[in-house]
Amino acid sequence: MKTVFEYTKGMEESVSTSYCPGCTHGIAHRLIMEVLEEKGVLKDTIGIAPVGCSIAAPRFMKVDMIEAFHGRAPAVASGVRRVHPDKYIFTYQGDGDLTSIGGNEILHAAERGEKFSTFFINNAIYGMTGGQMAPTTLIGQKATTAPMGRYVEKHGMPLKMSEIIAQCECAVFVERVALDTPAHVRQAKKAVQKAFEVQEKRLGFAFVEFLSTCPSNWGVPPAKAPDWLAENMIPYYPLGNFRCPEEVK
Amino acid sequence: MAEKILMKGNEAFCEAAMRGGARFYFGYPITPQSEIPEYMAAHMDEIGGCFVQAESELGAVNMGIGAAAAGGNVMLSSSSPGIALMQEGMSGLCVCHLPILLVSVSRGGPGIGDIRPSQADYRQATRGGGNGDYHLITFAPTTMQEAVDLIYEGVALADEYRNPVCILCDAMMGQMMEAVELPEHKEPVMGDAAIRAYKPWALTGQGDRAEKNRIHAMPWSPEELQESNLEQKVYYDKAEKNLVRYETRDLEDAEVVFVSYGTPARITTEAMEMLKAEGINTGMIRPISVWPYPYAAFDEIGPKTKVIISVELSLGQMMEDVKLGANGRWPVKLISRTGGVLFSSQDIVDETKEILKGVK
Amino acid sequence: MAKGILKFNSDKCKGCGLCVKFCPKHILGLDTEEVNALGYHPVGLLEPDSCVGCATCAIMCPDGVISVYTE
Amino acid sequence: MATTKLLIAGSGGQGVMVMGQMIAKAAILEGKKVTYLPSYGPEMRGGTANCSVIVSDNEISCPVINAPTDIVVMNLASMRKFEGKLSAGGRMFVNQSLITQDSSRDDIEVHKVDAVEIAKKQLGNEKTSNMVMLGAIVRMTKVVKMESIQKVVEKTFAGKKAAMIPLNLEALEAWQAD
Repeated sequence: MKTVFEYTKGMEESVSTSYCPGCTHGIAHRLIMEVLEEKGVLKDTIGIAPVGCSIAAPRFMKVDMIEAFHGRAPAVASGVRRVHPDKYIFTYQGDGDLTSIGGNEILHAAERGEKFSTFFINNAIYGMTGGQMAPTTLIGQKATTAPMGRYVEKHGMPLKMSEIIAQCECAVFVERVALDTPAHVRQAKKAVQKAFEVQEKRLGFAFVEFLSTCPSNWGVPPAKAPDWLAENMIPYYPLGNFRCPEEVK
Repeated sequence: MAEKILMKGNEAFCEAAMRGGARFYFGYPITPQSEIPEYMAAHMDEIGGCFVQAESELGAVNMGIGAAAAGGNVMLSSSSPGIALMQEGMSGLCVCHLPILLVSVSRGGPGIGDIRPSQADYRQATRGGGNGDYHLITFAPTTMQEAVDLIYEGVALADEYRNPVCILCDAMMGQMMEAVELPEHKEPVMGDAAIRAYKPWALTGQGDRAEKNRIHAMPWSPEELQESNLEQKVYYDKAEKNLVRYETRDLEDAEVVFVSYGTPARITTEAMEMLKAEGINTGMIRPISVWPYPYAAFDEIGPKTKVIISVELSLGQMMEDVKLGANGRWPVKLISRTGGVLFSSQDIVDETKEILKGVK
Repeated sequence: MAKGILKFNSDKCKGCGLCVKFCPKHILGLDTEEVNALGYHPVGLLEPDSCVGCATCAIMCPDGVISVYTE
Repeated sequence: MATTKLLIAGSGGQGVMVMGQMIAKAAILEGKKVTYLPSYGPEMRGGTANCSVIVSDNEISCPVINAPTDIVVMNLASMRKFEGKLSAGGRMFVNQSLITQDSSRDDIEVHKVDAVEIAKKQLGNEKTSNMVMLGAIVRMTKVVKMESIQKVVEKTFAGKKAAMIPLNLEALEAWQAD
């Protein structure tokens, strides 16, 4: 019998995640841990979780981890990096955490060219606090703090974080991927691999944005959420690589 | 004995922290403590440490959390509104049980305030300025030498108590120059092996440990959070037992007992000599630890005392603790200035005489 | 064509149906008779003989329910 | 000598802080106790500047000066602000180049030092005016020994600025008492 797929040893086997059915946080978790496992560096890794649904990540990921305060994961990771120059370090952050309350921290980690990788989960809404509007919420999308839907005159346009980060010279790897189809998930894994390679080679800051689903707060059934993502998010948030150094191409 | 050298307060604070083993400093410029990040930028590298100018005080304190969680010995510093921004992290350090040395060089407030000396951050430092059930272990030195000694010791105390240790200074202490004797360099805790041995809870990557380490900013249930808080309370109880520090002076025959800390305690000392020359016997309680507060010192007050006066550069913030210490046994009065204004020893003399007129 | 064998860690299944949706052979389904430890109808393989072991289901599963082997 | 409480005041850029720091450093060389306390404003240059230096053979309780034993005023605003605080019988050093007005007190000893003029004409460098004043203070108050100040000057300008040492040493001696 040949093994085609087994769940990564980087995830706690006996623990069920706290994510809602169909939420693709679980896929992003798996991809990151799978890449670290394949590199054989799970025991040399330190992860930093955000505030939001994935504050619970340290309970699911089998690496040393700390929960950072809302938005501060890049600052916390910068501190960890100073003490441990040789470890694998990543932050895992949602869109409220990273683009709103932590906008400054992520921007300056990118500016400094911090040698860690940030995995940014963009699902266009606040999850844990209950469906409030995020800076990434789409025009027309309803949120509990935008009951009539987001509109430009009142709320402005959604933030395109990958494009912003790509403006920072020292953010050498920036890519937007999606978790809505098997093909996109495979591409996403490649981006995660490259992000860690950039870190390994100390080339600069690496940033991967995952377009991810939130069926509960979008108000769509779990199995329909990938379609909602494809129809609504990808047109505004185009997939692709924004920056990639020669060394990892 | 080591040579005594003349140093500016802010620079002496840095030397003391580095000699005490601090190797990671994260800061943001703010008057009157900007010499601290400047000194660290110039000298941390020389001893194999690390300085980062953060994007804000929020960034600085959270970098501090990261480095402390990773097992590094961290120093942070700022001044009043900057310390206010850092409170998120202070509360965070406490829930995570992480050690850090904080030097708070206070200026006038509230708000952006004034850049001149003040003690208006007394509550911020002694009550825990952030949210939740926690304390900072806080010392308030009076001379440069005392500041140096407390900072040097503070690095290790933070580790021992798994809690931030705050050194509360007024802006005068940061800016003035005085001779200090600097202590010897301690061996810093650096590198995987040392960190794993000394701080088994730290994040180093799992390595050969049987289990991964997790540091929780958000325990998962009320019960878990309560357990975490009670775990920290064991340290707080120990601090209340072992870290109460104060100095008393001439309490036995004192008609008036002053309670004062920091630079104002020095001004009060001069006022005491002036009052003595006019035939008024005064004594002083000088808290060195302001949390835990030396309430027991008040039991040493003699039978002749008519009144206790809290002398502070804030509107009676410490007087609340003085009243708890006095516990109704004596009337408690206040001599204060606020907003960065200073009193002179003559002011204290005049106001003390005025207070005495109203006390039987 | 290789024959696929799926193993399910059914107690972790949240019944989201992403595996069902993306299975190229359309041979997975939620077992509406069963309720697992988490309170969901777990996924099951409806036509074991048709599975080719492509692992698409496992790749799309957010909860690590499915392991895939070939004979 | 028991205790000298010296207040030096002027505007930013006149070398007020440097004078105070040099006296403090010289006092340390002599094994004396010293405190140096700057008063500072938000501006980098200009504005008012003053510092308090206490030199004593005994421990110094209070670094804040109530009544100075000596004051140095480098501009008129400083004289107006601080001459009233000087202890009776105290000394006031007046920067005569910028202050032509007389003191309003008759119970103090006034020394007029034409610091800027001396620096310009005698030394050919206006920037040494604070060193001219420093020399005058040290000579008249004997708060520290002239040799100690000379040592501090040599140490301060050591290295890249060593060429400045002779000029500054000369400036210390440039003022002649009336």
